[in-house]
Amino acid sequence: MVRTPTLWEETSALMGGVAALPEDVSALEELAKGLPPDAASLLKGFTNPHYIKMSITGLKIFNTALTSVLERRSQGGKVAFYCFSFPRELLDAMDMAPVCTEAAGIIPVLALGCEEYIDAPINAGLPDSICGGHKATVGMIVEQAEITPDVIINAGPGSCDPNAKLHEWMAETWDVPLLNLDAPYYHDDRSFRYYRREFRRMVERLEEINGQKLDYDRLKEILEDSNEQIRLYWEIQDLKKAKPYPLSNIYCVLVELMKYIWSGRPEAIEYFRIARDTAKSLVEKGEGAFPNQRARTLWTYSGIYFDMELFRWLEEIGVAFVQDCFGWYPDKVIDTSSIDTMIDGLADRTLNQPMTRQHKGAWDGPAGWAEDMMFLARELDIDACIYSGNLACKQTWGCLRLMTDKLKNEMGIPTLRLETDILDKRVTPTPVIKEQIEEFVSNLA
Amino acid sequence: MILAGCDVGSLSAEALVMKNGTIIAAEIIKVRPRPEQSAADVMGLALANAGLGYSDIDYCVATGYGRENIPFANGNVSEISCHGRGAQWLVPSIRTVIDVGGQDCKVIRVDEEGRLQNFVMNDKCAAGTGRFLEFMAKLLRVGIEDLGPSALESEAPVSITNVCSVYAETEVLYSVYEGRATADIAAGINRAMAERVRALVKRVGVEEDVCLTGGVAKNAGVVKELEEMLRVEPRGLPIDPQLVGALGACLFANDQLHGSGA
Amino acid sequence: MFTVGCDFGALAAKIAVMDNGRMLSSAIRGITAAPEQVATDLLNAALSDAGLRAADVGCSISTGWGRKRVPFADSQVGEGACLARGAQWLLPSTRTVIDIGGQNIRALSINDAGKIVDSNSNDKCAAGSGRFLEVAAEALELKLGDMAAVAARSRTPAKVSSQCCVFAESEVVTLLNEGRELADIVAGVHDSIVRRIVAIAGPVGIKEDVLVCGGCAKNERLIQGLQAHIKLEMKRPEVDPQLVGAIGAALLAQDRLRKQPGT
Amino acid sequence: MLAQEADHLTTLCETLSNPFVESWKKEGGKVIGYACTYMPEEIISAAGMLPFRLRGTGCVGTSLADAWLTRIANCSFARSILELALTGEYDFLDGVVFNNGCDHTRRGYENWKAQENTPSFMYMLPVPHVLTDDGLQWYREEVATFKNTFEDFFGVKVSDESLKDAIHTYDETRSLLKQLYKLRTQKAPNLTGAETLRILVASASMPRDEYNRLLKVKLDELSNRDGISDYRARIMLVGSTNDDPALVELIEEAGGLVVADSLCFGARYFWDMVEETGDPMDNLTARYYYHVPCPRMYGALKERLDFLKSATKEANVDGVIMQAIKFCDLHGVENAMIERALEKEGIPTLKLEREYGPLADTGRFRTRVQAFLERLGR
Repeated sequence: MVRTPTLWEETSALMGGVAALPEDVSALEELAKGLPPDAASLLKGFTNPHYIKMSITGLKIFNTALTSVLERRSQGGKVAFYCFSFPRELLDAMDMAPVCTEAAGIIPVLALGCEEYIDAPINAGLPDSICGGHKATVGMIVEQAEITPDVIINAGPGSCDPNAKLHEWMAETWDVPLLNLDAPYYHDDRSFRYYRREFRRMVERLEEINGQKLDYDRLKEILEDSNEQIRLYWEIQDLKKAKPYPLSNIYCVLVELMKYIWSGRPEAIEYFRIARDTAKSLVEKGEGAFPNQRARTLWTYSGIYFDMELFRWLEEIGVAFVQDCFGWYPDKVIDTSSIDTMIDGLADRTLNQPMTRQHKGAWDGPAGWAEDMMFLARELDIDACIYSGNLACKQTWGCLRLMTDKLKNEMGIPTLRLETDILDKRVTPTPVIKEQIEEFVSNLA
Repeated sequence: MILAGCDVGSLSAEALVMKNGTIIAAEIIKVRPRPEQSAADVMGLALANAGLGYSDIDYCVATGYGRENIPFANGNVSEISCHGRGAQWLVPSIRTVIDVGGQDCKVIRVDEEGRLQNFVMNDKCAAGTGRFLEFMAKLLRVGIEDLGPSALESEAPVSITNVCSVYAETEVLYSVYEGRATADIAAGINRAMAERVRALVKRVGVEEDVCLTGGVAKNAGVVKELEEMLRVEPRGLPIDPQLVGALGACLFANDQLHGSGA
Repeated sequence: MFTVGCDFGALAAKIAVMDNGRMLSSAIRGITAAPEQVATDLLNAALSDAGLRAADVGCSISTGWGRKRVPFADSQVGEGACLARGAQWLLPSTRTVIDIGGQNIRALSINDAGKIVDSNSNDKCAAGSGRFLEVAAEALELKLGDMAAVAARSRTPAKVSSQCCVFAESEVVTLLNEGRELADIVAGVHDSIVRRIVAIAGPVGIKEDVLVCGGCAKNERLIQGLQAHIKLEMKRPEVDPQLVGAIGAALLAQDRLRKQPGT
Repeated sequence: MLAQEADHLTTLCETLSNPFVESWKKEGGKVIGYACTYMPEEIISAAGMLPFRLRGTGCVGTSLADAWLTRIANCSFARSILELALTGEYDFLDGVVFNNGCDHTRRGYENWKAQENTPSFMYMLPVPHVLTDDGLQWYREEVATFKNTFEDFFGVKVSDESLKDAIHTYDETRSLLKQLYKLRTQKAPNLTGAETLRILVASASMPRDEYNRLLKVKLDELSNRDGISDYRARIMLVGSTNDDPALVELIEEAGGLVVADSLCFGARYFWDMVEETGDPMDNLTARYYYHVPCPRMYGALKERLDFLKSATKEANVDGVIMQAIKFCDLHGVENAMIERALEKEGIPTLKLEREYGPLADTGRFRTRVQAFLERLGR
């Protein structure tokens, strides 16, 4: 018997109004007024007037992505849970019902708050130092078995202990296969060859579980779409260099969401296209996405998601959220000429996913955290870094001093250290975060 | 036969004396800096009350933080077992005991004979303990026991977001300065407290009947919040809930005197 | 050109009245009423000490936890900037500021120009702040002011892990149970605070000169402990160390007046 | 005389360095620190150097380390080791080899490496996180690379013969330690869990030939000793790494005799033998790769649970205490899974979060252990 996926449906129902929204800020604000505080503040993050079209396109995906998984399942698709750092296009090509483990909880949290669910994993005996990115998902599972997977994929164990361990816990809870792709410590040819073999084995296992072979024509079709998305992504990365900053801060947040839950699908491509067009026309006019810009910031971890309004607020105080580590996808266009090039291309892409890429090996190694952040800081002409300080992230906290010293000493870029749970507003509430950012930014001058 | 239980916690110390299975005297005091002082003071009072002396005690069990340092005790048992045992003896249908003490919060599951089945105890910090309430009550210049009744009048509890007691203190302080009604602040405190307790309760789960012990059980506001959050109706106890640990110790004294039990 | 700086902290409010790089008067008060009231009283006290009227003040800047609640402030500035400005004025060679307040610890690294290049503070947990000392003093039935002197008598300080201010009490009680000397326990409490401060200050890169300020800078034992751990001299301002932020705010007010033509 | 010498085995854990290390150094010997049970010590030993397992012993606070590994997110054991490195306590090391065992140790290594004064040889030997043939091959290559780098750096050559000798010596240790473990699982064990830990810590802190010699003496002495029968319950201790006997003593003072464990300073360290016929590098790497897995090996829960369950049976365990150092998610999550599996089989468990060594809050730990023993009805 399938239980009602209440949280996802609740989210979808609550946010249902976005489906019919015109591309108009006041309509969005009007809709927000009628919603409970969490959902309202979520919508308010999307109110940059230049980007209202992009915002609404993104919101619609936000609202329907999870429930569409249920539809896919009802058509017989096997449910595959995957850690966010995975190219979901593969699962689409296999007609599976792909669920990003992190997004499965994050989306309801953003709309509904869900503190009860965030606390539930601790009640299930898990340590409270696990990541907010998983707490709500696990909570839903424990409390109401929202949806159960047929298989769980983790493409980068070793880049984050709590993450890998949580996926192991979930596989054990439901007694379903856990496919770990071992991401090696290095970032060289040998590693990529090793990882490609890992990836192939995973594809074979997925085919077994799914009861059918991967349809390569379908994969080709999907990857060609996905390639289009990558091209747009790079075009936008280039536009980001413009001053004043031509994108809305919400762009980066949605990039992650698109990648996690909708990558390669027409709506996502549409999202990137609108973003590109809007940014391009602003750059041509020499305008910024918001006025009085005073700092271009690189978020060396991720943004803070429990209150999306924060991103709009940053615009109001003139702070550009130019880039974060979790939105950094150094993806290459995949050669779709043969089965092998596609599978290898996907494997290579997976090893370059955020977090896996930066944290599987040494902090200062090739494609390590330091190299990537220094590159982005230089490339995007960054004034200051903000570390959102997700308390669960032992990896980054464990080399934060090294990282901030390097940015400070080698590039003269200061870093603000926040201590938060990026998904639990109770840990460090928004006003405290705002105060710290405000002070930090005012000291930059 | 005279049995005694002595519970020395971080905020208060309790002594309870039983004669042939009946409670004949009980006392509660605020702790002194050293547990042996607290124990001597509170047991002295209880014995005087019962018209007895130390030599009359056949067996005494100590419990609580200072349990290992009570010179006149014959044995010691953890406060976790004592609260479970004591509460279940008082109300035989009790299976879950929520004990909120001075700096610990424990959720204790017992079987039909009061034997410990499972438990959890807070470990991170003092959030969700009696000390939290004490800190807050002090700021409001009311007794801990008054936090309950005053809160019941509130219609708009203030929200307390900080988990750290010290920061929560500042939040409360400012609510006071802002002229928020004491009832609203007290209600906010009770709610914050209950939320922290609930988080712990969920870890072992609730089997009914449930009761609350420890000083916080006397705070009607917290009890009411917990009732709503957990959707259970805690059973009232026929004695002061702060005495349950000492009572449990007395019951273990009986076991130990007869060579059985913990 | 008279200016006022008001540092409205969580537990105490501080004010300084300055005249062209000279401090005319100052005042410190615990917060026991509505912030607006406390701030106004404080201003009146400081002004009357300096023989001034409110109208004489060219610019007032507030800072600190409750800075938005200071009614007479012309503008508000973050604590870090005020501490840096104040520290640099009091001791121009300052490169690191360590501020140990009632519930907050903050460390700043500043460059030759007085600009903040790095800062760090305790956000989520008040362990290691002045409050920790207070709770321990209460549990030991000692006066806060006597703590450093008691600690000075210790030869083998006890180990106190200081996970939480509130648990400080139980740790202290446990140590008493174990029969440890009072002086050793008090010394242990100090040491644990020192370790916490060092851990918060460390990430900014501690360089000389180091200026320690905030209420706890008055505690000799803490200063000695910091010196022993950091192995650098800990300097203290010649004024009350609680005033550094307020002085900095008043100086920033002065800077602001100077920038405005015609004043 | 010999018996007195053998007492070293139970006291070496109390200090970081020890007379054996000191005289080794005095004779011009080199000492190489290592951090994890995925490091094949035999290679170091075969090169004529002394492998020394990194510990936090003697650390009284972590203020210097906390500026690198933070106390709000990082493990106190890793912080303690870093503190000892920062305060110069590890200056006696000529080299250090880490594995990417967990997030905390990895970063601990990197922070150590970034300091001005470090041992001249600092090496990271990464281990795959899954157990596959391909992974074994990768690990085999990594160990070979380590061996070459190590040989080049120190100008030594580790021949197959010397490696075989070292493997033989280490296998002897392993079988001796298994005998020791047997003594502890008896109905009336000849030694406490704290003593066992002390003896195990010594193995990783002194020359191995000497250790084996003393361990035989110790085994002799222990088997002639009266068994312990005045305990309240038989406990198995699992979870985060621990080199501090005080943790076990806390449990044993409360009356819970620790008769089994699956710790990495414990059974997991010596349980599996190295095959002695065939290519020594193949044998060595296969053993270190496939030994009773640490929770950092994802997808190997079954292997770990099997080991645990059979250990509880063999030692006739009344209850299992699962501890995790704060922020140790590997063991924290693992413990949640173990709890579920064991309670299902009717084995009572106690889950504890703790800090390492000097940072521990013993009073609260003790209360919970005592209540657990009371729960066991003992």
